[in-house]
Amino acid sequence: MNWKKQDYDDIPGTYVFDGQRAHPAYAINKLLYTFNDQACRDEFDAEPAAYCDKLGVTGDYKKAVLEQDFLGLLRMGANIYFLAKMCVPRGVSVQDAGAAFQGITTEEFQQNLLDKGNGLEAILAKRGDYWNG
Amino acid sequence: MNWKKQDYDDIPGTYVFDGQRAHPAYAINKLLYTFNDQACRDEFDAEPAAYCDKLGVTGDYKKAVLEQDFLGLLRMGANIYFLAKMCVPRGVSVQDAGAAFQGITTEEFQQNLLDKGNGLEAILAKRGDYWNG
Amino acid sequence: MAKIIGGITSSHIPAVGNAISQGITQEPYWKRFFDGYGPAKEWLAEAKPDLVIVVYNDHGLNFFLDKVPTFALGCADIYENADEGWGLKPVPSFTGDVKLSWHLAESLIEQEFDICMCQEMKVDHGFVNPIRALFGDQEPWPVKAIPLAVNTVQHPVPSAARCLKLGKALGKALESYPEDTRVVILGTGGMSHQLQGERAGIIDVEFDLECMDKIATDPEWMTQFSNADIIRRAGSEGIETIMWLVMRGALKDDAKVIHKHYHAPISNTGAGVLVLDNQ
Amino acid sequence: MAKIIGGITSSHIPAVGNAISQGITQEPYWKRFFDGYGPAKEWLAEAKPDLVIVVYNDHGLNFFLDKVPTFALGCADIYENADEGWGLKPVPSFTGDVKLSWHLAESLIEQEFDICMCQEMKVDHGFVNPIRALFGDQEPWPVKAIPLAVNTVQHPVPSAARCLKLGKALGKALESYPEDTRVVILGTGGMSHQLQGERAGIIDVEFDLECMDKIATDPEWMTQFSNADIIRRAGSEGIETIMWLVMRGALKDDAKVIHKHYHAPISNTGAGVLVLDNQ
Ligand SMILES: [Fe+3]
Ligand SMILES: [Fe+3]
Repeated sequence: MNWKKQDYDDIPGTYVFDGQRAHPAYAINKLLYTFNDQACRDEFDAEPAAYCDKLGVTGDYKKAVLEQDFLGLLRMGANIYFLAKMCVPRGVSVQDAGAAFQGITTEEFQQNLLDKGNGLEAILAKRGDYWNG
Repeated sequence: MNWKKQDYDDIPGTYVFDGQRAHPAYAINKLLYTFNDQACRDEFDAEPAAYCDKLGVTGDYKKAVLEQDFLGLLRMGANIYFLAKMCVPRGVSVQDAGAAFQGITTEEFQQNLLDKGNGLEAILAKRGDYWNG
Repeated sequence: MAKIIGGITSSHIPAVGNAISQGITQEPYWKRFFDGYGPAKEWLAEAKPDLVIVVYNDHGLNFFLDKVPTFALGCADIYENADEGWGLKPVPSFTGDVKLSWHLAESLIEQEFDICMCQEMKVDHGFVNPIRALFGDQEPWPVKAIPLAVNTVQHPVPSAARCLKLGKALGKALESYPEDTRVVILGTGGMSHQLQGERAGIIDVEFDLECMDKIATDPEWMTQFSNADIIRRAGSEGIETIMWLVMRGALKDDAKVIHKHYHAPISNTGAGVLVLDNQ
Repeated sequence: MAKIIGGITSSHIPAVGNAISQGITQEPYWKRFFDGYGPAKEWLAEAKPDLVIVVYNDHGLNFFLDKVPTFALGCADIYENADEGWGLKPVPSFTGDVKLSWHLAESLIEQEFDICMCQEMKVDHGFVNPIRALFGDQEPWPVKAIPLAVNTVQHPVPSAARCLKLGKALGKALESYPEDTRVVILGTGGMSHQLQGERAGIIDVEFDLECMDKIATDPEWMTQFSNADIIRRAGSEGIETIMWLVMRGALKDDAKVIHKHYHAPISNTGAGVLVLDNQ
């Protein structure tokens, strides 16, 4: 059978981390979770492929880990919070990953964020009871 | 402040495993929980005192572990299910522990249990709709 | 559509598994206890469930005191039994049904049951022994299985009333599952017993029988009792019987009583087998 | 008697902790964000809480996917911060209050909230950063703290309505605690943001401000939304804002709004500081 339809499936560009996404990605997320521990990070760094084998990370997941294909990992169900434990120490921020998802540069991604704050103080002034510092 | 009174406090001879009991006994129960793992059992067997130190089991708890004073451990908050992981492999059953709690022999404890079944089939026959084999 | 074809209760004490392993189920001490499973086995052979949901408590295999969930649902492909500290050889692993598990998780959380979702979960004697007693040792097991663990170890534990409500929510969750799956719910543990303290060894046959009768036909009766009330009558470990209410709540009010068997003592407990047909 | 003297909301993003560690809170990018905490700090200095209950979500430090509790309550003497994988130096540990924790566990389970009880619990940036922003880095910390973790990571996550109800139950639980303790509840996380997918980077200022206004004065308004509705407007990680409702539910309906501050963007999010006086 298919996984059941969800009321969030039609939200564009959004992959809600539910059972359907988490299930096939359990092993990769478990590998990423071990990175909380310095000893595990060291063991991975020494022999990445062997570490994948030990943690049961195989096939496309293993390939993406070895290639540091963070975007591929996200698409295959790596949770963004677990993935951050691998990509942030390697100089790839969550903003870099978000930009890559859209095929834009990180600078463009950051500028888009900054644009969200345009006119903010005017909006708050209109609402009236916000502290504006 | 004191721990709050509970509605089960006045049940005689009964130590409900609540926060008040579990809290001071966290380390001993954690040590006992590790016995699910053969490697931990081996490590404990090789050097019990060092294992207690490693798991943060100190004072009266450590003394009781080293003396295999299972009754003392129960009184100090070891949970019966966790304690079974230490005492059962050492030939001390849960019934032995129950008997010791009452200061009777295991045979007496077992006979008391058997007595609970006296007249059972008559009781069931009176109720009527039980299968009696 | 998933269909709850029935519910069964069973003891889950370690000694049951040991007796099966040692092949002594027909020895005098055990015979009457195991014979009581006969009609349950016959009913299962006829009813042919695809899957059992096992309502049980973990006794310190999968859960330690660092994280004690009130209700925990397995959401894995496979559930492994494992060494509980006594060096026993684990039984073969159990096959789950992840899509059904996640459906249940979604429905239960929507119905405001704050479950813990477990994508990896070892199952202990509380889960394994009822299946062994009802199906015999087989490899592979003849049914799929999903664990639903209830905290009955670290107080505060949920009330009888909450367990019955969980059962009702579980029933609704199953009813809304689109796949054809024949489900039996196992309510395990109990009945009256106490392992610790000067009161260790109590069994209350009258209370057990009252509970069996009422759980079969009038489960709301059980919700009049606080956990302290139940512990007072049935012992500190007798509180496990509240898990039967999860099974019962998932069934129709008028589910048909197919079989009732009670035996005491077995090991330290009173033991009841109820078979309720929900078809 | 325990007294809930107020509630505060705060972002908990990692970048906030980094900015504090690097001493750049008065640099142009950060100044307006951190200045928004000024009146909250003043209120805290006056209100002098003994303890904060921090409602937050774990991001993969204490909980992995093997056990995802919907609601998890700390029941420990000490809560340690720890390396989340980035090699950062943990902040000093936090002192809990186990008797209050167990009282809350008992009361919440009696009120039919199926919490997970955690006698050992590491606390991540979601817990730590609101305390750092509100109290500044101190050793020892000037208040005791109890973590209350809400699952907002592994769907299904609890609804806004369930979070508000948990807050109400938490309020009742605190009211019935006999010791004199002055408690502030911190609702953390949010506001609108999305870290993953082609829609990463969204912020919805209008929705955030509507949420702030309504959570302050009419929190039931938020319960009209399904989680899908909230994700649609506020992003997949914006769902964190439901945790504010736990704080709000614990307070009186007419708690007084002392301070409202909103800033966007900061890192990837909209960030709101609400101070509600419950006295
Ligand atoms: Fe049991
Ligand atoms: Fe967060």
